[in-house]
Amino acid sequence: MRKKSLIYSLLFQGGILLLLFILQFILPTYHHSSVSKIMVLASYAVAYNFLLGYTGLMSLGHAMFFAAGMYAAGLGIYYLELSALGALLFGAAFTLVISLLFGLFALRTSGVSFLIVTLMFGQTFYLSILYFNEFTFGQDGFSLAKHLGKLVIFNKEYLYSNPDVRYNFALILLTAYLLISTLIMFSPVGRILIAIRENESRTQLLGYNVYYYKLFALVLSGTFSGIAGAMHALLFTYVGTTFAEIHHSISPILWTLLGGAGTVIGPLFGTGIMYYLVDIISGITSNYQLVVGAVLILMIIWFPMGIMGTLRQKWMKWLP
Amino acid sequence: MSSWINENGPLLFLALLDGTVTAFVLALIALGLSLVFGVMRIVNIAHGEFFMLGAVFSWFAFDLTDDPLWGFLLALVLAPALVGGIAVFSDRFILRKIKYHPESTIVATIGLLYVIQSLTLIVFGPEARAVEAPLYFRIQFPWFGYSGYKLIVAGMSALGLLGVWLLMIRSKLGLYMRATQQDLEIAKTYGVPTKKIYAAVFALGGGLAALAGVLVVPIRQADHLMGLEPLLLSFIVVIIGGLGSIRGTIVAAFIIGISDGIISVFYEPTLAKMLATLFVAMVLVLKPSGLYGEEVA
Amino acid sequence: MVKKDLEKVDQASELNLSRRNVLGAGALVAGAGIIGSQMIDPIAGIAHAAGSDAPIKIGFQAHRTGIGALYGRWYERTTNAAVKHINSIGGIAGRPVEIITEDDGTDPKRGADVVEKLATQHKVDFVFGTLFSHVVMGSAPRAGELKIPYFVVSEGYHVASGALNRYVFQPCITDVRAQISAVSGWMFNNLGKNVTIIYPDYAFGYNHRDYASAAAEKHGGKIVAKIAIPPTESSYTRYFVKIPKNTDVIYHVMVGPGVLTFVRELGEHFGPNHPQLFGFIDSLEGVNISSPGLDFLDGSHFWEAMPRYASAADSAGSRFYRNAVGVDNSGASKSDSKDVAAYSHMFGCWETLFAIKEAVEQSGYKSKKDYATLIETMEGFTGFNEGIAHPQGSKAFSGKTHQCYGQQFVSKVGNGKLNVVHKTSIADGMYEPETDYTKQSL
Amino acid sequence: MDEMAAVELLSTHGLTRQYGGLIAVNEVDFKLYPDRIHAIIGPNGAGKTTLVSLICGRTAPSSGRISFKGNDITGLSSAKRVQAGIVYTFQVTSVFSNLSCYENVALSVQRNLRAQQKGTSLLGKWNMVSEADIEQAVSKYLLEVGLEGVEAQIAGTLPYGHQKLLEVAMSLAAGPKLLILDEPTQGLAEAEIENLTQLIQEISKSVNVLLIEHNMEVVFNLADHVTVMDNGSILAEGTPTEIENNHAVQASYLGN
Repeated sequence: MRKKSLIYSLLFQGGILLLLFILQFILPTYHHSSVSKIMVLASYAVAYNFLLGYTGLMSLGHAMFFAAGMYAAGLGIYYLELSALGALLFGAAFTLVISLLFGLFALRTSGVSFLIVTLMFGQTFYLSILYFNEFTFGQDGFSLAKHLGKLVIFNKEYLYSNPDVRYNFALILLTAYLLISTLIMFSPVGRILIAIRENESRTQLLGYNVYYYKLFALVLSGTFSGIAGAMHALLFTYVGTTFAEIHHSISPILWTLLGGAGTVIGPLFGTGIMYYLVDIISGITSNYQLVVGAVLILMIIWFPMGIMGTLRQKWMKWLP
Repeated sequence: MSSWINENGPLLFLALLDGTVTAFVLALIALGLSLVFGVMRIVNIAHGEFFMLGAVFSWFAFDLTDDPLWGFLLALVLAPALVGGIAVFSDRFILRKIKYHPESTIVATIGLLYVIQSLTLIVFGPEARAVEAPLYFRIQFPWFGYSGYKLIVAGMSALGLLGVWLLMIRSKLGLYMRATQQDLEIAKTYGVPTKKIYAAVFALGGGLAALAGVLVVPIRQADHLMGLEPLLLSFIVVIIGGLGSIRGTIVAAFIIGISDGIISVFYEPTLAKMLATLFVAMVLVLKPSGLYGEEVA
Repeated sequence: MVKKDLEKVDQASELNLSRRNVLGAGALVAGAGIIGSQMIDPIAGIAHAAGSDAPIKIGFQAHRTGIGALYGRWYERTTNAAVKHINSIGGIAGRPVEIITEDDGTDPKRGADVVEKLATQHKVDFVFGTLFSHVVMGSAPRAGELKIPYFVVSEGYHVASGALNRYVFQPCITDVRAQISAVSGWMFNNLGKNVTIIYPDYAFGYNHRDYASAAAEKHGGKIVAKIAIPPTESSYTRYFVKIPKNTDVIYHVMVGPGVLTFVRELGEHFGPNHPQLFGFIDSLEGVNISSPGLDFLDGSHFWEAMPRYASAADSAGSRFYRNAVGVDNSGASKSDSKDVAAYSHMFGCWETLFAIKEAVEQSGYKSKKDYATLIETMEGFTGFNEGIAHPQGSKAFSGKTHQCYGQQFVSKVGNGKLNVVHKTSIADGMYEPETDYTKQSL
Repeated sequence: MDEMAAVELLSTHGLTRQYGGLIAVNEVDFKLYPDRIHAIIGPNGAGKTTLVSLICGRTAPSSGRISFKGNDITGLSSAKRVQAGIVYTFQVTSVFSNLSCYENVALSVQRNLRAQQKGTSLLGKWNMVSEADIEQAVSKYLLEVGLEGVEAQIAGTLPYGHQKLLEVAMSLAAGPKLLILDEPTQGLAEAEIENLTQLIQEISKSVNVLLIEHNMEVVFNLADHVTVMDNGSILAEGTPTEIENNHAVQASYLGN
């Protein structure tokens, strides 16, 4: 019966990804590029959800990982003249280290303390980017446009910021993340992570060393967030502290909860809806933060399971 | 040695002086956060916004009366009351609905933070608005001068802290609060109206932050973004002091206030903030119970 | 356009010659003529959009929320006033101007989205109006990728430094480097040689630190201390003890809500006998000079890009502008005397729109396909003349750096207002260009 | 002594646990021998549950040692002890109430299966146990406790009695050497108790059982050996009959 739901959910996600693939040929320019941005941010949310949704750990410092990946990639390109791929790997490696170190400390705490520790580490990271501004270009950040090489496909050159390159790279990233999380969630490890979310001490008393599994989840989530950050740097050619600020740690919480924490595909919906909500609102009123705030509150009161969470509960029992 | 004193004596003196003032205000703000956590077991991310509202209200009071002293007194009474009202409202219609679940509460209060901030932007506008101090004089030390009002702020914060302490040990409310903090279930069985207590505590917490806002606004003007900084600082304080412990909170406020003063006088201020946040993270990791107060999890 | 018509005529005549049908030829020529005069392009319908009455759309990237909101509000008012005037005098190239405003929350990531949205969804002809330099840094790459002209009003050194791209212009507000080079000479020569500089701890502040130091060498002055203050700071007393005893002048530039506190605490620290003060008005944009606690500034000097307080010396253009944007003689909103303008920055919006007008009209810009000519035309500009279009004063413009250089003012605070005591020449601010955007491909 | 130690399955030496002033478990030397059902009885607050919590590692001792199969396990984490074969079944059922019964048992099964194939291969280490094996084992254990066919049901929706059985199934699936049952019959109806008693009898054939029980009838039906605790220390030990006739015990506890 697990096999059945695995197939179902792979089909379901495959369908959505296929839809996204087709969309790129139909979408008007603006939405074409919005959707590529949404897919990168959604990948970040998927990575975040891995921790919040499946392991039950809420972090208020994930911008640290996103920014770590972004800055590693960006500064790598700027100073070390890394290739795009090199930068991506460098970003991944760097966040892997960061999240491992972070996890070793932070996971000694849990619940509210964990939340605040993540907040504090995130803030420290943000401040250190400002502090070492000689090297990081501080608050202004920097543009990679001039330093980034070109992508060569069948000896044809493309800019990474080329709309089609951007769209499809984003799509590949998202696909990889969705696939990986689905497979993990259907593997024994995924079962244990969910058990930890449901009842940590009981899981421990089933003979699992909970700490290691939490560390695994955190490192995976952190590293994936970092890769998303690095990808963002490549495709959108700007690196700045705005991606290390606390707001950028709050966003994935919002996206994940709205889409449905603990559903693989949920964060994609959450991100898409929120992105367009802000986009439309900011056209109407100057005050989209008001809406974001209101959505957060209403959601947590009336809609704690989010969109896909509710769907799963009602109809799509097999949804991972 | 003596040369060092001659050179850095004034700096040290100022660091201590400034640090002490900061510490008192910080203690007042952090105490609100600490009470809320201690009794209700929740972290209120919107706490800094309550502080901001206090400052903003006192600008309106100043604008209304057009007299520093009367405006100040009016704000002193009104701001905490209004903010307390807002707190009660959000307790009743948000926190109670989500049963004070720790994580949900954090999300909800983040939402509250955004809402309060944007509404303030709409009503109050984006600029920083100055409020005249109720009474203002300058104290001349051999090396430099200092604001007399800052000392008054420290004094009044001290009174505020004393007031809370008396409330806790003398009043029935205080008794109830301590009972609820000890053990919610037992408190219930002994007929403590915990729902009311929760509302009261949340209002008290918000009120204290607002009070701090009123006191501080004449030495640093009011603007709609002023909430985040004190929020982070009082986090730091409350954690180092031990979540939920009043004594710890006050002690920690002094440690942070003065050390921040000293580090940023003798070294880089950004560095000071970096170290402070890192330090807090480490305290939480290595000594989760803080200086005083009980384990969190 | 005209050229095309001629071609058509030629084709037409060849055609009819081959047919030997003069009458038909006449008809065709006439026809071609008519077609031409109606400016309909039979090959591609592009010219439809650029029909004589279709408005020129200008996207305005506004800081309505976030830390830039105070400036943003005045930028918006100025922009609307400018557009009102431009339309009243027949628009741009006979076409009405339509402004489409999007809030970017003073956030670089939102900024890039906004540029995208304005360009590709609202299909604006140009994007303009960005102030905060980190937002410019975040948005400019997008403009470059979308190949849409992007006119900023930021006074940052990012354009002239070459950090951005060929589509980004700062045609009507002098960059901070030039401002500093222009006025610090006066400071060293009139206020004192030993200067302590107090600046915000990020890029904008570093520009002040670095170029003031450079100017010090030039004018035989000395920077005796450099004190950086983090933007989040809310109390400054502790920094003042670091000011050396031998300081003649305190050079201060602060941005954000802290400024009033900064000044008040400076007063408390020094009391009556204090060093000279030389500040950048950025600190007090939108702030009433006679706010509580600012009396300490009496007798101190400020850089102004455009005098906040009206005076007899003001040019006609300057008066016209002040009235058009609804600012009274003391630099506050006519409707609300508490609402003080960002007077030393907002003129940039007004002037930039006129610069766009000039560029469009000179290049014969009709639609997006004419971007290249428009950009080249603007790069051909050497300056703008003082007048209603440029009330702040005449400017030199460098096509290489995409940056303009204008006169600056030094004002002294006296009886609750700012009085101009010195006016720099444009040359005072000029420096050797460090980049050449014209070498970049379009 | 050493021979003795050899035959003991589990023993504690001067095991003590203090909560502030209160001494829940006081210098207890407890011995448990294989191949029999051992019961611990005693009034509320006698320290029974604290003792077993110490044994299965849920709480750390203030002092004293615990050894299992001859080696010291005092320092081991609760997880490690489960892996060693000390499995605890909760007094108040604590199944994963939001997960299906299948998942509940599978969680326990997969660890055990993995443990068996551990080291066999890298995959083994990456606990790649085939889902087929898991499914097979799960239904086996559910059958064993008489819960066949509940796989798909959400554990929280089972009747209380069945949740207790599910709990037992999870414990069995963990492959215990020593199964600790804390108040298994608590809150069960007569019929259910009857049924559970038989189940325990059944289990005890292959697994050593340590039983904490209030219900004397159950104790005297099942237990081969009984330890009586009072105020944190052992009051008496012996066969059920010996205990019944022990005056001290009667005085302090059986009371009638």
